[in-house]
Amino acid sequence: MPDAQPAFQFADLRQQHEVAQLGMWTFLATEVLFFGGLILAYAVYRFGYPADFAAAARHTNITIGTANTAILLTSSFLVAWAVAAARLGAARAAAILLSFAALAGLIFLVLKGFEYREEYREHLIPAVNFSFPAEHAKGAELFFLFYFTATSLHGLHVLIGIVVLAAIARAASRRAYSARYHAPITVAGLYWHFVALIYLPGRSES
Amino acid sequence: MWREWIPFWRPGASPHAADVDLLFTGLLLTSLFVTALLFSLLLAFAIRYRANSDADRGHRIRKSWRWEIGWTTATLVAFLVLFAWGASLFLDLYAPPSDALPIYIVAKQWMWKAQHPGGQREINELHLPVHRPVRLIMASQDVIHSFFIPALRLKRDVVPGRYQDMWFEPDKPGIFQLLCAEFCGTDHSRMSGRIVVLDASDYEQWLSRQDVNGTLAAEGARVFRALGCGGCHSASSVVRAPPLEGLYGKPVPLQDGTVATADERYIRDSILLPRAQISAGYEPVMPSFAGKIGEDDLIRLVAYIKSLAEEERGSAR
Amino acid sequence: MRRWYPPSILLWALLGLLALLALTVALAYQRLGAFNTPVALAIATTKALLVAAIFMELRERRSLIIAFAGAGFFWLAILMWLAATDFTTRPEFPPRQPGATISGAAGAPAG
Amino acid sequence: MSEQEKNYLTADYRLRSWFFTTDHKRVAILYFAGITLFFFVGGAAATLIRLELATPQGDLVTSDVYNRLFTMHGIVMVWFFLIPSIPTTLGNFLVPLMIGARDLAFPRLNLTSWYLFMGGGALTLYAIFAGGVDTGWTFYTPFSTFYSNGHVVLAATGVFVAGFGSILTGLNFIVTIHRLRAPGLTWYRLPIFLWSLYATSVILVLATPVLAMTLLLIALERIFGVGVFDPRLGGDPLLFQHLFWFYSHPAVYIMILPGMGVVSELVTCFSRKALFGYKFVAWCSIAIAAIGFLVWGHHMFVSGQSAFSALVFSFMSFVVAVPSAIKVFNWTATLHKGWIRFDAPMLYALAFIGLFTIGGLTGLFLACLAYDVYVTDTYFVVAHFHYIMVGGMVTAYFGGLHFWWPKITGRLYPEYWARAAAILIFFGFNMTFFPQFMLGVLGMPRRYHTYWPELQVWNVLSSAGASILALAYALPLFYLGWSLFWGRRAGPNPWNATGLEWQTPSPPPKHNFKTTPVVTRPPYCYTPEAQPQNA
Repeated sequence: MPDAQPAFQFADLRQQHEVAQLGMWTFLATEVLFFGGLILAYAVYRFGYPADFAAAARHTNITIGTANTAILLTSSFLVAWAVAAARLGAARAAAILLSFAALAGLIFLVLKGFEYREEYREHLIPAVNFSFPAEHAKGAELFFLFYFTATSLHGLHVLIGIVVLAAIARAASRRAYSARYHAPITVAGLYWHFVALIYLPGRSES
Repeated sequence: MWREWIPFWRPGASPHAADVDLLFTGLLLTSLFVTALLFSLLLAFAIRYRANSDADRGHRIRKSWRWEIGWTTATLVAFLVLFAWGASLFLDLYAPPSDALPIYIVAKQWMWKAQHPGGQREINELHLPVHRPVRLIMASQDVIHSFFIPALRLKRDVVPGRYQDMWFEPDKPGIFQLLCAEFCGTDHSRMSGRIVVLDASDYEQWLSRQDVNGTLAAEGARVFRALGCGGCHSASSVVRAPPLEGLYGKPVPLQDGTVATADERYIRDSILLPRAQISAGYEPVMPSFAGKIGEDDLIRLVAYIKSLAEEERGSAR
Repeated sequence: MRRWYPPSILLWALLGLLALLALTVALAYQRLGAFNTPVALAIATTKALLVAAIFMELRERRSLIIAFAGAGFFWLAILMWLAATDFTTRPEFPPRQPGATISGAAGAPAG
Repeated sequence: MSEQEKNYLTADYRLRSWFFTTDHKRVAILYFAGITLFFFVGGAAATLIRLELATPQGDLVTSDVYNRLFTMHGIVMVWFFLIPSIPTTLGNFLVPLMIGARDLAFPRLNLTSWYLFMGGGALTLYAIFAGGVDTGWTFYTPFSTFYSNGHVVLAATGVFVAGFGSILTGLNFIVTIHRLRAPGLTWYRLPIFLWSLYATSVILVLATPVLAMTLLLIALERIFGVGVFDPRLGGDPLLFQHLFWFYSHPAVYIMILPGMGVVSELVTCFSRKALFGYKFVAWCSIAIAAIGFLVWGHHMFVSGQSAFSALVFSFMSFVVAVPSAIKVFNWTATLHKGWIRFDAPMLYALAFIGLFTIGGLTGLFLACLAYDVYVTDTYFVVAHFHYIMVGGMVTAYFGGLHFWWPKITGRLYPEYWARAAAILIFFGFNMTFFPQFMLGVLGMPRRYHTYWPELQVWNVLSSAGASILALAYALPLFYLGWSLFWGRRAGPNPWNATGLEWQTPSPPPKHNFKTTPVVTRPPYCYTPEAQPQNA
């Protein structure tokens, strides 16, 4: 295996790795504020319509939600493990772990799909077929608006994560990474952990 | 008057306008002082220290922090004074006198509609008595507008879905411009009108000359009947609903233990979103009238419910 | 083949996270009234901190990275705080609903 | 031409070598082409606006067309000229050169930013030419979501896409400045230009995503008719304003901070003196970026936000003015006992200080609650922010462009033409925008198609100034273009300036430096003996 060379703008691999890490952390800060706009809007209306929001939240599926949280956490764990393995030079092991993590992401999306279907049947999708007891309709519609916007944006993040993890798993299985150079695994890992992390407070609310 | 010779000075028409003009003068003098100081320094340095002059460049300032702290403190103090001045004047706008004459304004693309308590209505005009505090209660039927009277140095956005207040006391008779200051669509720049400030006697005359279909409250009473509100809100009805007599201005204990004040906003919200604030001891049975009633009729209803309180107070006396 | 089974700290973190998740679910069926929201949010924050500190290896990072990780949340706090100065002090902000009494739900205003 | 002598411009002539380049210098040139195009599109709209306002009746175009014109002017100028201008052209070109690096940290990401920017720009231009948008650049709800008959969603998508370009640029700069500095280049040895670009990048990265989400919510509300901000459906239109200004006020600092950085370079170079109070100026950039996030509510003093909130935001707005004032004092003090030369870039720098001072001081009028109630949403505001953005930012941009023109192109621009243009821009600008302060104090609301006849004097003055300004802005296009082919060749350091970018040939070779430079001195070690060579 040829020894990895740093890209031309870097002095050495260490610098390249640090740059990649810092870049991903900066990107994650951006992501926090991207969801931040949504969080503020949600918080404002939750403050405005507490009873409606509580009534609406009871219509979300706790079982699937909990299962999905567990799946994302486990998958996040698998990626952390893969990073540890890659650091020891166990590229094949890392590839397997990353594949399982991506698979977990896929299961998450499928379950989410079931949850959406159930909500569609209960007429809970604003602008499509929303109907709710008049008493709480106004706030509940806002609740579901934010619920669907947030979860579908999160789903999009998961989807991107799956593609990235799969691509990196493939590269790892072809021995593209070594104990010296495995920055893509670490960086993709950071993204994936963030996708799991941002799901947590959302879940505790509903 | 000397002010007529200042090309950017528009005469004001209320005590508040005079205060704002004084504030403007303060801001202007501060700015002129800073600008003059800075520009003369720039000019002096540019000339004295141009590259081919042989001015003395020795003994430069080495330690800069004294200067830095000096001008930082000076600007901060000056700014705080300006902040406090502007803020105190601004807070006055939030304290209307209790005897202010209430007038209702409805904004829509692209006109201003005004309704006086006596039932007089006008469009793009507003007649007011001089030396009497006036309180405008404003609502918008579509987008955000902004009620702007340059001569009073006042404006306030009129936001759909709620009442916005503004109060002032014109102190000279005359005709003043009314403008819309928040972009509201095609004819934004033509959404203008006149504020006509009249002497007390002229104002009374003007009021009596108007074609009135009963007072605003009387019109409200008609709306009240047309919508069948009395079916529940009357002493004889089967359904038990809170009585509206004497309601306005009183504290209302709510079901959740909090207390609301029955002001225009509360009455409006209770008509549109009846289940939001339930009076203690009553069932939440009232249907919402959102979408079934326009801002004009709402204003009439609110005026009617207010009038019930005044009758009550009158009879108690 | 080198040893590549999971570092124990990762395993412990995962177990901790799943335990906290179970706690969240249990809490959802409890009626703690006004405390429900803060407790749930506290648990969620703990979980997030666990993920950040252990899975994302923040505890091993230099202060620069930690500052970057915190910056996003700090600015989010600014957004929430200054917007709250308006919404919590505006008299006419959307009808304050009397929460619990209508539906018996736990819905204390949190803002 | 031997391999060593090739520079970044001559390295490869094929078209694809431009459109697929990852060289930060070439990306800077691509951006330069893009923003110049948008500058003249936005400028054309401005010209029509001023033509229309020469008469009070509104007789040149209809109100609907007029509303579309100022919306297009605002959207194009704010998002496709002012925000990208200095960071993506001068910044892209200079950041690696100034820190002694071979490129930015993420060269491919840099090219991606440009494609996002141009893609967003294309969408927006399409929205404009397919019928336009009539909401104003602020997209206020519920007008934009339920009442506007323009292409709101399309334009918002364009801005959304371009926004991701800005985020990536900011990210690239932050990481590059942190990690790719040459040996010995500590933070306090960085040129102020880099400090201010760093502060700008922080805003780009942390504020732009909020705008993205806000535009997404607007699009949702408009497409699906749901009530995110619509009061009829339970929403609150003021929430939109909070979210919008959380981005759009800091965006003003995105526009002015890089300008302040450029001016710091120019003032020191042309007074042959170190910057007075370097650390204060450096930290003031950071302070402006940070405090700039706490003041957004001053756009909403009359909108119906709570009085308490207005007090907080007014107070913060006065506080954020302090670091700006400190900077102005420091630039002035830098002139003291210097050897001041008046080359074109310095003329721009002095104009910047003057115009920015006026813009900043009138900002105090607007931060002041009771007075803001009178002049907000009038031409006073229009004049104020044009003094900051055009008088400040655009002036600094032109100054920087002239200053680094020899480095970018390897040619000297014709000095006398450049000075004439600088002076003409200064007078044209003041004549255009000073009368607008008068209009504001007389109560003329902004975005007005028609106005009352008493105001015509000021409007005609302003329009006359605008025609001078338009001419003055077109001048550099000609003489700078001329210099590309017939200008004198520049040496590596025609201004005899300090700074690493001047230690490599002009134009720089593909990877900037033959050997990585080592820094041993603070910035701005100017000596009076070493005068510019092209004197």
